[in-house]
Amino acid sequence: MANFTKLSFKKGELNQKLADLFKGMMEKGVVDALLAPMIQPKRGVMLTLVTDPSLVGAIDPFAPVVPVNGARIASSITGKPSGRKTAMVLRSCEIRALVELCKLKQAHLDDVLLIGMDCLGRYENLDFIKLRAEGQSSEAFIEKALAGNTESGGCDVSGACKICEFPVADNVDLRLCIIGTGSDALYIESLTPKGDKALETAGLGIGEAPAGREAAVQQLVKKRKDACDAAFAQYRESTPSVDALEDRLANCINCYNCRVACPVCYCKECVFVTDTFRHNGDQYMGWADTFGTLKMPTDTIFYHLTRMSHMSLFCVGCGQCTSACPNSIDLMPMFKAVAQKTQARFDYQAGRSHEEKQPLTVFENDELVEVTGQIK
Amino acid sequence: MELCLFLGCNTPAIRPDVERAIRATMPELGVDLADAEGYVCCPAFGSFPSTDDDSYLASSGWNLSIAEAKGLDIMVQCGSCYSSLRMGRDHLAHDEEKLARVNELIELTGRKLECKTKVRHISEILYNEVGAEKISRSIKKNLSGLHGIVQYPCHTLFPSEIVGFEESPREPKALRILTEALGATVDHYSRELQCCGGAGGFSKSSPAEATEFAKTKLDAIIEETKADFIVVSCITCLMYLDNIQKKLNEVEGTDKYHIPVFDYNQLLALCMEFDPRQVASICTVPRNKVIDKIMAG
Amino acid sequence: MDFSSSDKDLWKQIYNTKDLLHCFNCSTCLSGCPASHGDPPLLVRNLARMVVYGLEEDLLNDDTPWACVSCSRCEEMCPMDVKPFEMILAIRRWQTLNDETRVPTAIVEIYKRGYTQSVGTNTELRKSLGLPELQTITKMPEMLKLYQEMLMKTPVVSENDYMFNEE
Amino acid sequence: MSEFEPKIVGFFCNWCTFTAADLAGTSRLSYPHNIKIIRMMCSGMVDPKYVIKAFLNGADGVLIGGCWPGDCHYINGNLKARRRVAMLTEILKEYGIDEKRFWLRWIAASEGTMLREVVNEMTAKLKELGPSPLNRETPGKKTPGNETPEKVNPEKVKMIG
Amino acid sequence: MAEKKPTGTVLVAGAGVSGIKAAIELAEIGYKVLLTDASPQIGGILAKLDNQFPTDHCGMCRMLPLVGREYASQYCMRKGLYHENIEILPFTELKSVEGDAGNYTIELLQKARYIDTDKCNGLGECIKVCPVEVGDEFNHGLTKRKAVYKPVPHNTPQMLLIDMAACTKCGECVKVCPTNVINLEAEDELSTRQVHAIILASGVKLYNLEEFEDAKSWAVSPDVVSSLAFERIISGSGTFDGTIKRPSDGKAAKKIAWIQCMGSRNRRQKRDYCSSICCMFALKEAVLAKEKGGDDVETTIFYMDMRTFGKDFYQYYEKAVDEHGVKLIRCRVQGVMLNPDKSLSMRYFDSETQEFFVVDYDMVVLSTGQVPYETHKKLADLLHVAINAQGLLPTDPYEKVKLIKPGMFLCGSLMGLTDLSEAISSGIAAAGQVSRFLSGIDVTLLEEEEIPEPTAKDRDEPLISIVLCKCSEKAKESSVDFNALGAGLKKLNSVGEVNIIDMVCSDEGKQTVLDLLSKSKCNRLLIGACHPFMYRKSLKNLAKKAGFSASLFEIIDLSSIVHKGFFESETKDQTRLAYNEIRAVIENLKLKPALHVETLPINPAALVVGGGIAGMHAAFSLAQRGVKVHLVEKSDTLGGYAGTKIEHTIDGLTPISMAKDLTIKVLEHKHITLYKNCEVVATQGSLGAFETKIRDLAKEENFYLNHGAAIIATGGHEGVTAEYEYGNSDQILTQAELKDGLTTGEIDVGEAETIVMIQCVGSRQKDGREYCSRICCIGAIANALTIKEKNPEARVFILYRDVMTYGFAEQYYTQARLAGIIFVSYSLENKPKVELKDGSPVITFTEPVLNSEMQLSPDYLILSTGVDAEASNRDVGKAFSLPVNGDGFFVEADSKWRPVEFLKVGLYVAGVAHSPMTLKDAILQAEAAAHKTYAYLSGRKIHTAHVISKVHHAICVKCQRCVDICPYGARSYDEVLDRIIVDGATCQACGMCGVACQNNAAEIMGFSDKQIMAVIDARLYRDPVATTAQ
Repeated sequence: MANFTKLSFKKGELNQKLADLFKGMMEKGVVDALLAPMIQPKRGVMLTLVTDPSLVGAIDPFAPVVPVNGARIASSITGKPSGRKTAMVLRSCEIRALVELCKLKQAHLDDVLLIGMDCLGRYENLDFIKLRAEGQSSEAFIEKALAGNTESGGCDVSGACKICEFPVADNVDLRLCIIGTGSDALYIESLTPKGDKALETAGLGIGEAPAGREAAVQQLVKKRKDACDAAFAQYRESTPSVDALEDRLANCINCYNCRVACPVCYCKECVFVTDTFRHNGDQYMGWADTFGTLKMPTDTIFYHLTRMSHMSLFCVGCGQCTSACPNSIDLMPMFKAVAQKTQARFDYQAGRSHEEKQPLTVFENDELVEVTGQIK
Repeated sequence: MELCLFLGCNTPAIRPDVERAIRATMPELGVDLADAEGYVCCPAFGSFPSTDDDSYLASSGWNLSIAEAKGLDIMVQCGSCYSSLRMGRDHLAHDEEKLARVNELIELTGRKLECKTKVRHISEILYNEVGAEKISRSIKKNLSGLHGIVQYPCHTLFPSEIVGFEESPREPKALRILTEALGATVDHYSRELQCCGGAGGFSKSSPAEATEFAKTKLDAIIEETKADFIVVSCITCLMYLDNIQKKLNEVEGTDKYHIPVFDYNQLLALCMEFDPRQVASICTVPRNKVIDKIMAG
Repeated sequence: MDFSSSDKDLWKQIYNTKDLLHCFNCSTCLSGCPASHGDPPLLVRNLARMVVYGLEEDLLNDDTPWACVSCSRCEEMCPMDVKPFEMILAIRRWQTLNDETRVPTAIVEIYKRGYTQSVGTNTELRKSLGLPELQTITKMPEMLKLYQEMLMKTPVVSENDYMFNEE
Repeated sequence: MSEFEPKIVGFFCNWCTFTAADLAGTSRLSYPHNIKIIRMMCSGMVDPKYVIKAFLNGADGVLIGGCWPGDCHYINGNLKARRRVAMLTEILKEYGIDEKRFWLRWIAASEGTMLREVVNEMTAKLKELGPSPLNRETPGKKTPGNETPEKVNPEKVKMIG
Repeated sequence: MAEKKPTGTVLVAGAGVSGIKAAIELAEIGYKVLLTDASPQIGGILAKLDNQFPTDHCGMCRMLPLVGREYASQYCMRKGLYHENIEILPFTELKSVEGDAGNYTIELLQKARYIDTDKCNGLGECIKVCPVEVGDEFNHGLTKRKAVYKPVPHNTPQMLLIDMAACTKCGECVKVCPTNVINLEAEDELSTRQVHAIILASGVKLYNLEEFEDAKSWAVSPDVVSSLAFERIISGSGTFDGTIKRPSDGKAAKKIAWIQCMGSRNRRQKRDYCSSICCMFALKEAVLAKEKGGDDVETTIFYMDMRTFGKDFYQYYEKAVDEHGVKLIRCRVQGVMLNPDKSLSMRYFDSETQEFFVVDYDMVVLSTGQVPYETHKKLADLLHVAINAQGLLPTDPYEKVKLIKPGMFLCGSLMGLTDLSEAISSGIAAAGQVSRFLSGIDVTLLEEEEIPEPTAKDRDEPLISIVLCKCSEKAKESSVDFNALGAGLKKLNSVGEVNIIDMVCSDEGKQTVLDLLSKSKCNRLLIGACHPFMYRKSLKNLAKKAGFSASLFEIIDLSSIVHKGFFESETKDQTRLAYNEIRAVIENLKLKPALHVETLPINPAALVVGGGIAGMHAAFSLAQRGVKVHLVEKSDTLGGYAGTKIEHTIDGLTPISMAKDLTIKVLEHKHITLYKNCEVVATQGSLGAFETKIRDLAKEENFYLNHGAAIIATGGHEGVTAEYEYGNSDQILTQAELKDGLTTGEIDVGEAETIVMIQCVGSRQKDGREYCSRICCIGAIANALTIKEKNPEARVFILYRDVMTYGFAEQYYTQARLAGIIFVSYSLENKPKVELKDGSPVITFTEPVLNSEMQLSPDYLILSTGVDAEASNRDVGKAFSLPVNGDGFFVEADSKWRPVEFLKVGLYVAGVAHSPMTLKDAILQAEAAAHKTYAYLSGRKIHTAHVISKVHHAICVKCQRCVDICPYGARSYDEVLDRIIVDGATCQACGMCGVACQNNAAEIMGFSDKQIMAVIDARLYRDPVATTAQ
């Protein structure tokens, strides 16, 4: 059943409206703190944790940029819960990652009012700053993007966003809807009792769903899906083999930025930077012996394949890995493609639900018989 | 040794050539035979044994006492006579009351029964008393080159503790060994231990089934063996297996069933060169092939 | 069928022996029984059960006991030593005792000539085979008399003497 | 010119397949030397890293041998292994490492014969497939690590007994 | 000085599973064990079985000790048993026993093998040349063997011997023997030994087709085999490589029939008992036949009663029938007839259709049972005791494993007819009885050789000392050039020295090594020798003495390089193969961390939950051995169900008075503290250091108990039902109510005409108790007999599904029939119907023999409602975090091999808490559980293993995947410390955590990624033989 609150705004006042909304929420004690993308004094937009209601003015959630996947931030705030009620405004990719982190006990949502926002994509960090400098506002982007065009000034949203089937976030208490709501209104949808209570305390009434929304969302999702299939087809075209994989990773320098940026690579310290991978001279020589040559630094492909075996089941395809690579290796398609396969094998989908158990933590006596193909 | 020959009814009445064979061969092997004058029905299981103890045991007693009077054990060829007498004796030997009662009943004959007399089957005598080896020594002709199969009389097997004399009632071998002693090759076949189907009420109450029963046996013999003949040591088996083949051929409309059937003593007699016309003359399935072969050999 | 109507002590009349009670219906007796091929089949196990239950009616009207070939195979095979053949004879006796039509004609013949068929009368044939004259009881009238006199003292014959006396 | 001899790395559970290998050995069921056995305490102990490494080091095939379901010395390690193998296969496939090169098999301690069959079967299959794309050996090249130790004069080595 | 007390020495006669288990248990607590077996090998029947239900596979290794496991064999039990405290004497017979309790002089006759197995390399050159061929008894004559042969073809090391009966003394073997260890003139050796206690475990004879008359009607074809022979046919190591072919012509067998009760339940053949094991055996084989032979294999079992009485048996039975489609026919068949096409024809009668069927099978398997008595008579004479009325050895009425003669015990099938799990429990129980007995006399335990761990040098650069034993050089196949090998290895980085010597295993050899190493500069040691598992521990101690840390030491099996088929290559260049093998080990050794065994702090007190007979027995058994016991009982009386409700049992036991005596013993014992009206709330800790929160229900307050281990013996009670109008008429009672009524006289059956009993009420069905309660059939019979005593005229009907009078209880079934009690079977699909006609029950059912509807209007209707688990089990389970199954009984570690243990070390189960069982079995389990407990609380040092998992807290993110994945619950997250904790005793180093943890914060010490990856490297250094085809 629909459970929407309409928030109309005049052109240029969207952020203001949202600021008022959260100010109110904090003052009415719905939450003690707010985590949301905020415009930074100098440049750019970053997730910011606000505990003083008077300082929520800089909020700009729809800014098309995600410098860091918010799941990591949410995890650092709630990993050891503070006990303070916090509202968090995040995007689908961040929330899906967050769901996985919860299963891995790296985050706890008990004190969190989780607010998802419709996402039309993000620009790479530097592109975004450039566009901002050129004066592009979030509202302008929304309008453009809803019209189906994200390209501007030679920049476009990241490849990951183009093929993301989840413009709308699930597993949230509240949703900030801008897709199919008309250009002058934002809708807040409540999906949980927690959400209902929040709206109620915030003194917001309850109304019907915006007429065009469902259709609009579906249409967008379809578009993204098609794009995704196309991209994969094209990608698999290009990377069918070990050789192609090696080409792709040829420039990897083992900086591990990709795993640092990855929201579901939750290890404190990657195994590849532990002693396990600190080798002796004679070992290097041994490897060189084996094939006669040895590319340095070693363990690049080893690292990426291992990382896949670790996180492909949790991968939410946010594309931060690609963004993070200093040598512009487009890792996202690799991982997302594999993730699609591995997750499908267990009929699992990262971030779909808190209830789904992570595939490698459970097992059945008489499953996957095809693996060995043996009957006693 | 001397034994009292109990002939029963079928042998003297229908297959006297078997009686002839017995009377001819046994003395040759050192077994002299005395007759049981005035003996009566064994009695057949379908008669007194099925009505009451008194009449059953009295009849057994009647017969036993004849031999006992002569101080001889009884030798029987007919399977059911053997088993009826032997069981009757068994009852009397183990139940003094019954024995006393029987003595009351047979008193009028002036005979008295102490159950000293034993009841023995002819093949047991041949097997244990005479022995295969003596038999092969005493024959002039032999069955070499001939294949046979043996038909064990159920009455000499079960229940082993009363009528049995084989080491294992489930794997009898006396008749086989005796037949091999005559130089024949005895073939094994799957239905060897299956009943001939001839006995008792069965063949009367369900003739069709009884015939079928014999058929499976004969088919197995034909299919699995090179049998030139069937050896039996029970008159019922002899008559039934011999007669049924003709009947089967009629029913089936074939002539595939023509394996001659001999009582063991008939073969023995032939090997001792007694006149076939005397010792092996009565039969439905012609025996000449086998007989000629023996005579020639 | 209601057991209250059945006679719980019937087995004592018919086959009063602990052997019968040993039976646990394992069916061993059935599988090798020649007469079980008959129509109707002789089902020893079922008979034993009927005796134990005391199903008088059914037992009395059952012909199958008379189909037994008396091979005693069941006796040999029975793992519980129930002595099924003995039981069959016992049932036959109980039937004859309670139903004169069950009296086997064979015993009349035996009464009359000592055997179920005429023995030793085929003198010619026997001669041709070189066989001696056979001293059968048929040929010894006074002996036969004694035999008959003896049989008259036994229950079934005396009970049904009319079958034997009329000429 | 010798025929291609695939290299198979076998990660064998100590309680079943490793014993079966012994058994096959002692029962003189010789099998191809292609298999390079590495003893694991349990098939569930085989980390994806190991498999990946084996392939990267030029193994043409990897065989994991575990206990039959319900039979694991460690209750259910084999079942966990099975899931992991399923996952890893998907990854390897994506990168042109044919799933026919990566086997998990249940082989009980008493099934030395079966082990031999499996190894033979796998060897044959790999010969069909040819060398793994990651097996970059240049034939004939001498490898310092590995030439047969040349005959030496006993004096050079301390000898006792 | 006072003379040293003798070391407690125990003879275990019989090395089947129960014997082996008893031996291991005693050896583990430090007694010396002589383990003899009359046959040339150990393992008993089990050596022949690759598969046991319910897992359908082996799992034999699960009976090995769990703590300090490196020192017990780490190897498959099929390869043999290696324990320093166990002296194994196969092919040895017990000839005489003299002396009295605690001091026996025994004579052992060791039969000549004609081969010195210590020196024999087991490769069987002799076998190749031996001209004599005879049937191989191991494969039941399905295969042939030579006069010189391997008793168990798949054992390593091989223990060859010569069958003198068959040997022609041609001497060929002597000529070819490379180690010349064959002496055809060898003679049996008679030796005299002193032992303090004796356990008899020689098992019973098995029914065989050759010997027994009633089998002869089946012996018509080689395709009729015994169930044990069938095991060999389907065995992977067996006759046809595990595929099912019929012996006569090797054709695939597609239709197979099993015949139950061969040689059992046969009064005529004087065997009026049930062999207990055959039904499950047949079910298992039928299932296996389908699994191995494919779905088109048809399996049929001809049976009388499907006696699936054990724990989880019934589920297995359901699975076999429902999932695998095993066909069951209730009919005993006289014999089988051979058809011309070799198929086997069987004729059976089908009661439902009242028709005969003739079916042809490819194979017929005779479920041949056990044949007691003969063995028992012989033993009884040997021990100077008289066999009891049942023809068995005279034992204590309540304690099956305790002979009436002090210091003598028995276990396994000798007790009666046992299945695997009972054999194992009895083995443990017997060991327990022995240790109880020995603790009362003046003997000591073997001193654990304590060699101080030298200070670890793993921080130094690894420098490896290599010692190679060149004895294998002598082997004919050997082409290893040790000089070359040594030189090659010497060149390797971090190899300090290479020494080549002869016969390391010999004492001189060891001394030489010791001298060498004491001088060595190296910090790691690699020894190359043969069959290392045989003397791993002695070499380890040697290394320690020489100052090498035990964990920085490796042994490599050189013989395998020389001998094993799978190392063979075209080049036959063993030197290179050896070099590569050793190099791989070196790579591993280089990276090995120095590990240390921890000595666990052990609180020598036990907690026993439940004051029933099992609980009290366990408590007393422990207290007797000086262990402090806390006995917690939730009611205010001791005795439990049996001890308060059952006056007497059919086999003459009197539980109530027995419980009274036991209660007094328990109350009086200074080591036992009793807590009535108390129940367990929660517990934490691990082996040696548990702390359990107890709730005093009376005082309504909590307190804590500290203990080193715990035994769960919470028992059970009679089941309840609403079926069959129960509760709606005072003529409808449960068996227990009837038993009470009969004893108190409240129920008078004097006038009763008809009494009907219904078995399996609410039992053995999916939506009810999915198990057999084991005691109801015997209980019903007992009651029925009492009724018959009081009123012989009464007609008693027992409506049953399968009469579960297994083992010698069969005699009660027979006895009942003799008393005129009438048994009528019904099927689950067609249960009897009960309705009330003016208050009285009327029962309608189908009589299966005559296949007709029958009706009874009894004076009493008695329901056998089975045994229910205590409801509190679930809470107790939660408190100890122990698994409880769907029926509310506790789930043991392994139904066959670890029947009284839980996966978590230090916790044990006994009695009905485990599953419904008879009083004797409950006491047996209690004894076993007590012993497992004692083994840890006896005061000897308990070390953790070297190889266990560790946590690198610095990089651990506490995602707790390791906690979830650990099969033993050895890992937990401590919120206070905010850390992952590892219970060193419980951890079995299976490595699950290591894999689950993605950055190796969880790691198996000694099995680190670094090591394994180094080995992978070594393994894949290019092998010149393998070159890519052009």
